[in-house]
Amino acid sequence: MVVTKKQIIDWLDRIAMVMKENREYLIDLDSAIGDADHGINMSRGFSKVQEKLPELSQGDIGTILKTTGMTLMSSVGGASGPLYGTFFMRCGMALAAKEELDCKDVLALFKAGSEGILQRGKPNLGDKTMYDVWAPVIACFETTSQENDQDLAATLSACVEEAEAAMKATIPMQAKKGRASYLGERSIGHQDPGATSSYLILKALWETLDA
Amino acid sequence: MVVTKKQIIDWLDRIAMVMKENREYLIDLDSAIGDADHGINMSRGFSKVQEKLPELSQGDIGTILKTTGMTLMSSVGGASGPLYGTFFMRCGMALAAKEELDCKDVLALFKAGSEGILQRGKPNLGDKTMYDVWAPVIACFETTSQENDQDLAATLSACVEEAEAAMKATIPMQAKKGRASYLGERSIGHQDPGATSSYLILKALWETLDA
Amino acid sequence: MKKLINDVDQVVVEQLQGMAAAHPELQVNIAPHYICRAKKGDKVAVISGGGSGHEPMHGGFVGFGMLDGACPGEVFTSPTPDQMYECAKAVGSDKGVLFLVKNYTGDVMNFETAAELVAAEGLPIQSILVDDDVAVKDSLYTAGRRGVGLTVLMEKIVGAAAEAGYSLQACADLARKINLNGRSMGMALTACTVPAAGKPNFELGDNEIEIGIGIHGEPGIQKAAMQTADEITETLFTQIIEDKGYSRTVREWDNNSSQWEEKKLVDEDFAPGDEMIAFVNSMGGTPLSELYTVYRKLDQLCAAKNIKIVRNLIGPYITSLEMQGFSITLLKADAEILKFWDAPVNTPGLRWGM
Amino acid sequence: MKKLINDVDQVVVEQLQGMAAAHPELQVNIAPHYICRAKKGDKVAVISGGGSGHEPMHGGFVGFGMLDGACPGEVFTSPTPDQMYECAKAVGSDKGVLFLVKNYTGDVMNFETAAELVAAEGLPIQSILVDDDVAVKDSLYTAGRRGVGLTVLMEKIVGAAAEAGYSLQACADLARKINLNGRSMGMALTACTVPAAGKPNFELGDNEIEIGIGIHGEPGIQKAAMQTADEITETLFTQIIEDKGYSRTVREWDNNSSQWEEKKLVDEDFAPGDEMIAFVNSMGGTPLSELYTVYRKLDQLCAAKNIKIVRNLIGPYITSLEMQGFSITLLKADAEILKFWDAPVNTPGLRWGM
Ligand SMILES: Nc1ncnc2c1ncn2[C@@H]1O[C@H](COP(=O)(O)OP(=O)(O)O)[C@@H](O)[C@H]1O
Ligand SMILES: Nc1ncnc2c1ncn2[C@@H]1O[C@H](COP(=O)(O)OP(=O)(O)O)[C@@H](O)[C@H]1O
Ligand SMILES: [Mg+2]
Ligand SMILES: [Mg+2]
Ligand SMILES: [Mg+2]
Ligand SMILES: [Mg+2]
Repeated sequence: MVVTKKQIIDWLDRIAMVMKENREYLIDLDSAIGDADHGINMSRGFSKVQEKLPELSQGDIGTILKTTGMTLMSSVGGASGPLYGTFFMRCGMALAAKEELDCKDVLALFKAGSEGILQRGKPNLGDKTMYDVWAPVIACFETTSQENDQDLAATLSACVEEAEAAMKATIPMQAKKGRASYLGERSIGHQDPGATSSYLILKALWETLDA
Repeated sequence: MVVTKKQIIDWLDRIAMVMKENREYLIDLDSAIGDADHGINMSRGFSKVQEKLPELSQGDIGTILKTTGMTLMSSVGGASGPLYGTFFMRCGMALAAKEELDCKDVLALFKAGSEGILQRGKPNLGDKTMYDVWAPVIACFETTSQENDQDLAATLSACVEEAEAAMKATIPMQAKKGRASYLGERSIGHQDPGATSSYLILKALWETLDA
Repeated sequence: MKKLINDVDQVVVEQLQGMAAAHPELQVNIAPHYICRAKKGDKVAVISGGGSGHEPMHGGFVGFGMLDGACPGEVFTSPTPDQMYECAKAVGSDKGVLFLVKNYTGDVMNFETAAELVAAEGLPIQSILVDDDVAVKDSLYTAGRRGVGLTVLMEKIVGAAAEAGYSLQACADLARKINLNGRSMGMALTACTVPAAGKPNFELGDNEIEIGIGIHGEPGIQKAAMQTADEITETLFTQIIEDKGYSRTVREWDNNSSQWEEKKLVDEDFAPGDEMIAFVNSMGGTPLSELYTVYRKLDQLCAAKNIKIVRNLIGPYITSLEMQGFSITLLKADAEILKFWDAPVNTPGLRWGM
Repeated sequence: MKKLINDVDQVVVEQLQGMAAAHPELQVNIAPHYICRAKKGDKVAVISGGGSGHEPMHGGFVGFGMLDGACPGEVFTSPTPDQMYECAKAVGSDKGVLFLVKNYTGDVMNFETAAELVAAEGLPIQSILVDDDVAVKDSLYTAGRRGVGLTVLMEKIVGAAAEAGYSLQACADLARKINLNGRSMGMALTACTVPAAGKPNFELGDNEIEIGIGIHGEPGIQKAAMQTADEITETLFTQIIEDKGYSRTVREWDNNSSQWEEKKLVDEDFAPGDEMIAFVNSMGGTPLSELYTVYRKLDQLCAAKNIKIVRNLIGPYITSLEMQGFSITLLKADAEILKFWDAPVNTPGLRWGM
């Protein structure tokens, strides 16, 4: 199983749909420990990406992902704008000129993106951010892909489960980065909005490939 | 039956108490068709009068009522301040140097006061104001006092009933004067706050004498 | 009711104490309540006043180029005659005293009484009514149009004229001209709560607004379903622009005969080509950002009618406690009006040119 | 949700269009959003920005003596790097560009990206953080103190210094000094509603308030029972005045090495005898009258601590949509700060001396 360029486009398209569907949900999560805009930011940003997909389909996967990052960077705003912007720009840079991706490429994609988040936001593990999803997902990807002979379907399926658990694991954490950190202990008991959107992004890839 | 100076003092004292008791009620009435301050204005004004009563007890009835009027004038504000201020100032001027009042004096008191309201506010009968209480009360006073041989108790008792009816008769009226007039037809169906405070003032006199 | 207050009976006094602390250049008198300039000028003294709850009006407009004195009543309650009388004595010279009075029964009666007291003191006095609220349609069956947004513009312009040495008569004439050339209308998204009353004066549903609101928390002329900012702006604009020939009888003091004279005054209509000062005012709880949304549409509507906005003022200047809502005021402006609008002003609430 | 808007997705654009209509002396750019002066000056260009919903900040502070440009994000959402980049190109000269950035993760990351873009363009760039909110106690376990009320004072003072010909370095030094000498704290009586969210961000009971609120509608540090204005004022004052030696590590751009440099900066304490600029700010829905009640108490509290308020600013300048509440900012002021505070300023939101 490989990921085609068409599937990357479908993935981005699906993320836009998923962010629209989960707009209120993400707003509610961000209301509890932030400023209630994460759902708005994400759906605005990925709508913009969606608008660009037709013209994007010419380029290679690297270009598609880099443009996605730049589009997010200039349309999302807030903390998640530069973070997801950097995530996708780094993905694009890691996959320059590719027309399809194998299992190792997908790992490279996640690793580059996650590294981007780390550099921009300087989160530590357990700070209750989106990074608390990507770090365990990458670890899971490495283990599972080895165990399953680089079988992308099996690997991704395991990663989605891992991501869901990681997302839920942000609930008991006390936020130390971003807006939620101002709440101190009051941030405990709420799921991190950015971790949730990261989970949704990963799940959208799995759903795209599974369809 | 005559009205002594002590009873005039007691009347003013009782009005202060009554306005405090009816503060919320008058606020509610003024909320419906005005600006919700009539109860506040009246209880503020008569509290001030009440404070002055000890020193006032030296003067004659005319002086007491004139000072009451001036105190109301400088403490009530709003429409009712100049109206009740003038009312009591005129009462005082009509009863200059009196130490007690007979039935005719009380009629003179109401007539002078009501005339003061008429000159300041220029209300017409049926405009839904306090004047809609005083005009019928004076007519009633004239008739009843004649029919009852200037018996003050009987006359006042009839006047209180008349005043209550007159106050209620403001309900179906459309306001043409004061703040309530802005509401046009929406003022219909609500009892006029100023008519209500006028009724309470009259009733307080009756209760004072009856006590 | 949640408010930043200490004692419902002390709100006005404590606000005045805050003003005194913040603006030492003003003189704040507590008994009776008035705010005035520290120094009496050799000029016409312009004094206004009214119920509290409309801040910065009037106290915040005391200072160079605007008011000489302001008399705040209790919240939404007209001030009493002794306030205006004492204030006039504090700032009035033989150049005379001009009262600018918003047309409410209570204000009119209290200012009239005060004018009589000032006249008895031997000071030349004049009193001009502001009645610009087109939401009130006739003056025969009501207490007449209310004084609303135009008051702010009048205080600025007439204050500048007095500063420039205009006589009492000339100031009064200018104020009257402004009143006949300016019209306003307001609306509310929410009610407001008079501290001493403790609860809002009227109820508005989640989808309801009040059109034709006054500035005292009273219900408006008409409830309506919630609409877009553009629709509401168009409603108010249309009512203002189409209001023609309003006529009323006012009482002005005659210093020769020492008595009140009745005058019939008729509004001057607006017409295409007119130059206007446009004033978009917050009722207190509506943030500036929403006023700009309104101004955007107002600008388009004026352009479509060939009405030229030559100056504007946008912000909370004549408020109704924490009420959410806004009003629009349009004042047809000639060279005299514009000159005094542009003149320097330095008050806590309005400042430019110095 | 009742607001004077047309379309939740268009609120920022329509407000900008309103600004453009009302203030032709400003240049309002729609794609990407920024507001700047019509003419590029031969001086350091001071640019700020942040989420919308805090009006008049920042767009209303563009003009002579204050900002050269402002970049509004969506409501309560940081602007994107392209906005600051384009704005800097519009107003920046070789005298350099100074970003004044409120310390929020989003703002910091977006402005850092923009600074890198501007530097790549060859313009000298500097970026100074404002983090004055003492409600946030440590910078180790949080994103650090937030930028709140002090931002307004910084924009005024640094804007005046830039106008007076200060170099980029001198402007940055002055901004840093202001940040180390100014502290704020805020509270809310009510929540506010982001238009696109459609409902308030948190719930407050009839007898509850939030202490230590930020300016983005997020809940505060602590819920408390409703108290008097005096009590609340004292709580905020005490927290501000007793906050000592806050330390943080900031990143500033080094134009020589073309990279970010970390700097450890430590607040200067307040002490008896200090002269202060006191700023009492409305969160948007709190009317001016209540701010004066607060100021009254603040003045007493300062006097009791022998702290001298030498200037004050009272009103809605850095707001949180229609939220009711207020913040207090105290800035220790030396001669340099006072000189630039007093300097003429002419913007839609702040004006004096001209
Ligand atoms: N320093 C950081 N590093 C990584 N992720 C962060 C950081 N700060 C915030 N985030 C993520 O960003 C999310 C918030 O995004 P969003 O609500 O769009 O922006 P904002 O907080 O500016 O309103 C948080 O839920 C968190 O996952
Ligand atoms: N022109 C008038 N003549 C007589 N009474 C009037 C007139 N205008 C108002 N009133 C009376 O005053 C009352 C309102 O008083 P109040 O609420 O204290 O003053 P305001 O209307 O200024 O708030 C009305 O209910 C009415 O009875
Ligand atoms: Mg957020
Ligand atoms: Mg009333
Ligand atoms: Mg009243
Ligand atoms: Mg945000």
